[in-house]
Amino acid sequence: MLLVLGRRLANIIPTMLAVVALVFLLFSVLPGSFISGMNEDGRSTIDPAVMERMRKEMGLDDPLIERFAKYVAATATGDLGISFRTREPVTKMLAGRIWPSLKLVLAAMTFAILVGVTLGFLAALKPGSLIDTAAMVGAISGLSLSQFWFGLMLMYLFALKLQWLPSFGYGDGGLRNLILPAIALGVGPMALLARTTRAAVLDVLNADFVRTARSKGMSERRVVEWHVLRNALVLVITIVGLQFGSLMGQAVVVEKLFAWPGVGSLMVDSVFQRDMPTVQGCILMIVLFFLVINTLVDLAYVVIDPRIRYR
Amino acid sequence: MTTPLLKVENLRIALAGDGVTYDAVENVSFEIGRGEAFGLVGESGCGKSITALSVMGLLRRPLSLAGGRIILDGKEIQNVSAAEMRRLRGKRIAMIFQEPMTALNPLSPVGRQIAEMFVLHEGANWNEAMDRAEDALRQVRVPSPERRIKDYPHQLSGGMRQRVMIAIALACGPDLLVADEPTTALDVTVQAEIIDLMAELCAAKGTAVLMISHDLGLVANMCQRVAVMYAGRIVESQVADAIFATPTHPYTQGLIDSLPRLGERARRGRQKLSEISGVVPSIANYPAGCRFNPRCPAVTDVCRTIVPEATPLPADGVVRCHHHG
Amino acid sequence: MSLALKLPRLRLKGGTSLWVGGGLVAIAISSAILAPWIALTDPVLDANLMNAELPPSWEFPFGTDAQGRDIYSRIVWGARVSLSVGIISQICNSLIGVTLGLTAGYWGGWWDDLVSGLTNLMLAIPSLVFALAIMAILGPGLVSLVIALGLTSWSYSCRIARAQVLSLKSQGYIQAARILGYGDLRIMFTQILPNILGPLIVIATLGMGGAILAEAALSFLGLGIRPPFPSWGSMLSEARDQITTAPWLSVFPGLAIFFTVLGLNLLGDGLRDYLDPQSTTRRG
Amino acid sequence: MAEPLLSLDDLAVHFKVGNALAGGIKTLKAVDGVTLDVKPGECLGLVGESGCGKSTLALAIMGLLPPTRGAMNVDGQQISGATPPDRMKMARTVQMVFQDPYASLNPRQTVRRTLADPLRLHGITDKAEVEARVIDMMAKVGLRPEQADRYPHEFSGGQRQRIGIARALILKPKLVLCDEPVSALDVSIRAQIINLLLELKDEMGLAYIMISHDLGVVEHVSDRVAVMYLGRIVEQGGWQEIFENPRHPYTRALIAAIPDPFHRAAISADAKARGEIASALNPPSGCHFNPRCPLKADICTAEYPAFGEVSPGHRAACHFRDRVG
Repeated sequence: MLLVLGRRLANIIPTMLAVVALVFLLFSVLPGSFISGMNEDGRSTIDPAVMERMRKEMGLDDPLIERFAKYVAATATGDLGISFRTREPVTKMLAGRIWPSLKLVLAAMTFAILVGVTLGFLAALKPGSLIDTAAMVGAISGLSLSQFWFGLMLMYLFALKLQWLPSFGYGDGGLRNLILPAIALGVGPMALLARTTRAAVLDVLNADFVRTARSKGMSERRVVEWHVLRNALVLVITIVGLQFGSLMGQAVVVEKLFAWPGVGSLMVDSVFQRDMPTVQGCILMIVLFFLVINTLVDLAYVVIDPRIRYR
Repeated sequence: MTTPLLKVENLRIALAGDGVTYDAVENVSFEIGRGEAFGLVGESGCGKSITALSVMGLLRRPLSLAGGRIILDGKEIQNVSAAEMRRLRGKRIAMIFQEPMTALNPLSPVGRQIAEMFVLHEGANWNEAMDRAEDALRQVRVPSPERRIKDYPHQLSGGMRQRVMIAIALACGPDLLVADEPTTALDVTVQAEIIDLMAELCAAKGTAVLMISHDLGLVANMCQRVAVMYAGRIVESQVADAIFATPTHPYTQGLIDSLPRLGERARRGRQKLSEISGVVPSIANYPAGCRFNPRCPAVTDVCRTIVPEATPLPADGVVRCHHHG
Repeated sequence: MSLALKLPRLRLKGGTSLWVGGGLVAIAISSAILAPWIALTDPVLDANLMNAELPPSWEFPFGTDAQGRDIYSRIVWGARVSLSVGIISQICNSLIGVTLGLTAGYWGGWWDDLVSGLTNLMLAIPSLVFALAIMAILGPGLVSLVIALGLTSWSYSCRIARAQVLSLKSQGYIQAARILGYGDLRIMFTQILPNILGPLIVIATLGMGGAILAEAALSFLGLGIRPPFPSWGSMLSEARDQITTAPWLSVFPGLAIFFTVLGLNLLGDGLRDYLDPQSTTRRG
Repeated sequence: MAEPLLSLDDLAVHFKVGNALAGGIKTLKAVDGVTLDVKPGECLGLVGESGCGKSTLALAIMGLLPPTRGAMNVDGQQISGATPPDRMKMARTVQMVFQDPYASLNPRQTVRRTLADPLRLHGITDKAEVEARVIDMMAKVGLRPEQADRYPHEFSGGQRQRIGIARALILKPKLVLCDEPVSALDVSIRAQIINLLLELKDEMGLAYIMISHDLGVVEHVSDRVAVMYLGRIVEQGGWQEIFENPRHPYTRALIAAIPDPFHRAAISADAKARGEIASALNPPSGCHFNPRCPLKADICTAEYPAFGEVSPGHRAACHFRDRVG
């Protein structure tokens, strides 16, 4: 079992290295253009002295390979450079924001799994019924929602009109502030999980071994318990892993909407203030989030499906 | 004649298309005595598998039992309550299927899938059930069963998996084993072993067999009586040897003459195989009258309009053809 | 970009999802094209502070914004931006994804490893985050938005195309073509591509919905088209501050996005059922 | 002695299986040293069960799989490493008929285009000539001209196989490799396709390699027969020799495994093989068949038997080839 764990964690490193290289390419090779041409109509909004300091700081004049090696070495040891705006180390700025972002993403995913998978199961067990049609219409609508608009509507209804919940902000980090952003963020993945679970359960229900189980004289309830449940779960887990990627992306917008002090909102602010080191730091942090959570989901998959363990 | 173990009378199975329903199987009747092996032969789509599923009460949408009676040991079971049917399945009548690759739950050890039978039908606890599962594996001659019960299906070969299926089916000593093309997906040498194993175990336990296959030779070799199905109807049913010695229905004759048989070429030199012209009709466009008429060499007008009656043959045989024999 | 590889099929009766989806998309596209004729006022110039923040009425069906501009007209004009960004970026995604996926699946070897590595890399970075990064470099604006969206979510069509090619490669008619002397390119474009168009069209349609959502999100963050030109996302961004005083400012652009994307998703589902009705049974 | 059309010399196709981390890299010897010839106009039957490598051998002969070892010579031309012009010449010499009629035709292409494209590709551009050859070839395989503009889904399995055969013959090859051409078809139409293949063979002077697991079909069509087990040829000879006087226990087991309703048991039942087919990943030591062989002795596990001659043209790889029978 540990071998599998080791192997899965090991392949985070090459992907992370590739991402660092890509980010380096994007931000350290190309910025020559962006530092000079600050906005569309060609006027440079930063005075030359500041620009010179930025060039020196980013070491734009050293040879490429050397800069890349220095960059990778620094990133590996957690030094993500200095923020242009606040002059603080990016790592320190990020540190405080990791937990709020993680909390939001995990809350959203929990909501998505609990509601989505249950809806999917109920819909599959009674195909064509009212619950099935309602769940699926709800699901495709959930998929078509823009998460930030849905958040805005939730904020308007529950926070401003009914005043049950705070309209934005992290507050004391309690649950009350977490509910609206988590639901807004989780509605997309919830819809997708409902549809995928329904398809997975239907596929399993039509599988040959379920027919064998029925031929053994089992009640339909026991067929689902002993044979359908686990097989459907395996199919759903693969989608949960994949879903995390897009969830991270959506979190950026939802955090900005709810003024949530997470990595996402920091990234948006840094983009506006041309604070490139911080933007790079945020990207690497979000990707690390994604890879770690994805690997954990992968491991759950290996635990449940013996076919993987033996390969 | 003692009451037969299983008696199927004018069975009719309907297939619900969109807006119209078709008769996938029409007035099929046969009997299987206690401990007897009965073969149901036919090409793909002739309705043999769904006949087997209807005996087990496993027909699901869009298929449904539209008529006829299924009598097990003198008692009608075609519309008993679901709970009562469940008590019969696995205990009195059991079934094995064609695809060994997909017929077992990939996420559960094979031993446990056998043990389920003892827990379900004999109220055994899991430890006791697992021990009996090990014995069941030994009975179907799976090597080192104490290790194999922990294996998952993907670790076993096709032949091994089919042995597990047989162990599951015969676990609670059923009176009837329904085998739906059990060896079609297996290689010739493995097929021979599985057929011999099935015949031996069923003979030893006095279990009757309803053997479904498209291989006339295989069925004739293993079963006492054989029925030939074409396009949802039984066209001929006789004692096994008679089917090959004196095939009566033109379709049966055509089938036997069209298949190249070992030793034939050495005896009479290479003859052009006698062909059955045309194609197998699909359920949506079954011809009127005798459904074999478009392909039958002895077709006349009556065949195209009137469904032939069942005329008896020696030794309880039957044939449905206007110009039989 | 909430989009999965294997979207399940809806059991709506017959082609309902095809017709409803097609209808919604038709409405959205026609309103974009006919904007000059069906809009009541000019989206930018007719700013008249006299009727600022008026609720929906006969004169202004969707009400007016803080500068007194008619929301309905801005939505109709905004459709042009959102739809064009969605369609163009999805076409880029599909072209890149299909060419990479097709060649990687067919030739295999080191090229397949390279493309697969690149795809996994792209999937590791959430596409909205990647788009944000590109926007940070190129600066806000419509062109950089299309480039950002067009380059970041091709991995889905690539994976679908590659999986389709791998499953078709062992089919008899592909091997027969090679034995008959067909060249690789001829096989890819005359034998393989026509047979995988179905799933690719479905993915492209669903991808368009995703691209419109992404454009709305980026515009909402203020990175989209420069004000005062309207796009649904930027309208929502402006409407956010008046959420309490003029809630209708945020409702209608949001609904426009929702129904367009819903239309595309339904159309995608309907197309899958139409193009490959017995997909499971025939392959089952 | 006519120059052989196809000659294989110690041909081998090995695959790397598994990855460096999980359990290391093993080599799967799918085809492991096959030497055989096919003379013009001759039909060589290739028999073996799943996993014996006959399909891999077929792909290697067609140039779709690069061989790991050994030489392949078609009509005096080396195959492996063939450049594009060679591949075009190869296309006019060797062609293939596939097993699954539902997967062997491009669903988006009409019959006319499926047959005409190869002609145009090979330089026949004159419209009238292309049309004439398409219609003529369709007639040869029993299809009517008006069916030329139909798509594959409008045809039955048997008709699709006819289209596959027409496509294989459109370039007038000398050798056609048939990979299980009838095993996926309905039983009652197999004879139509077997007769068609034999007629075309005589009419166009073709050589066939007939791959099949159905010994009845192989005996009917073959002039010479080769039996494969775990990537190697274990017995080879004239059809009468192989079926009447088989000298390798595996060949005998194959024949004994066939259900024999006519009780013409040339081979006694005890010649049946036991146990499971070994895996090509780690074949048993010595003779690969020893774990399943009824005649197994110490020498069988020690040393792989020579492919010795039993009589002119009849060879068997078994230490007891002379004593058997």
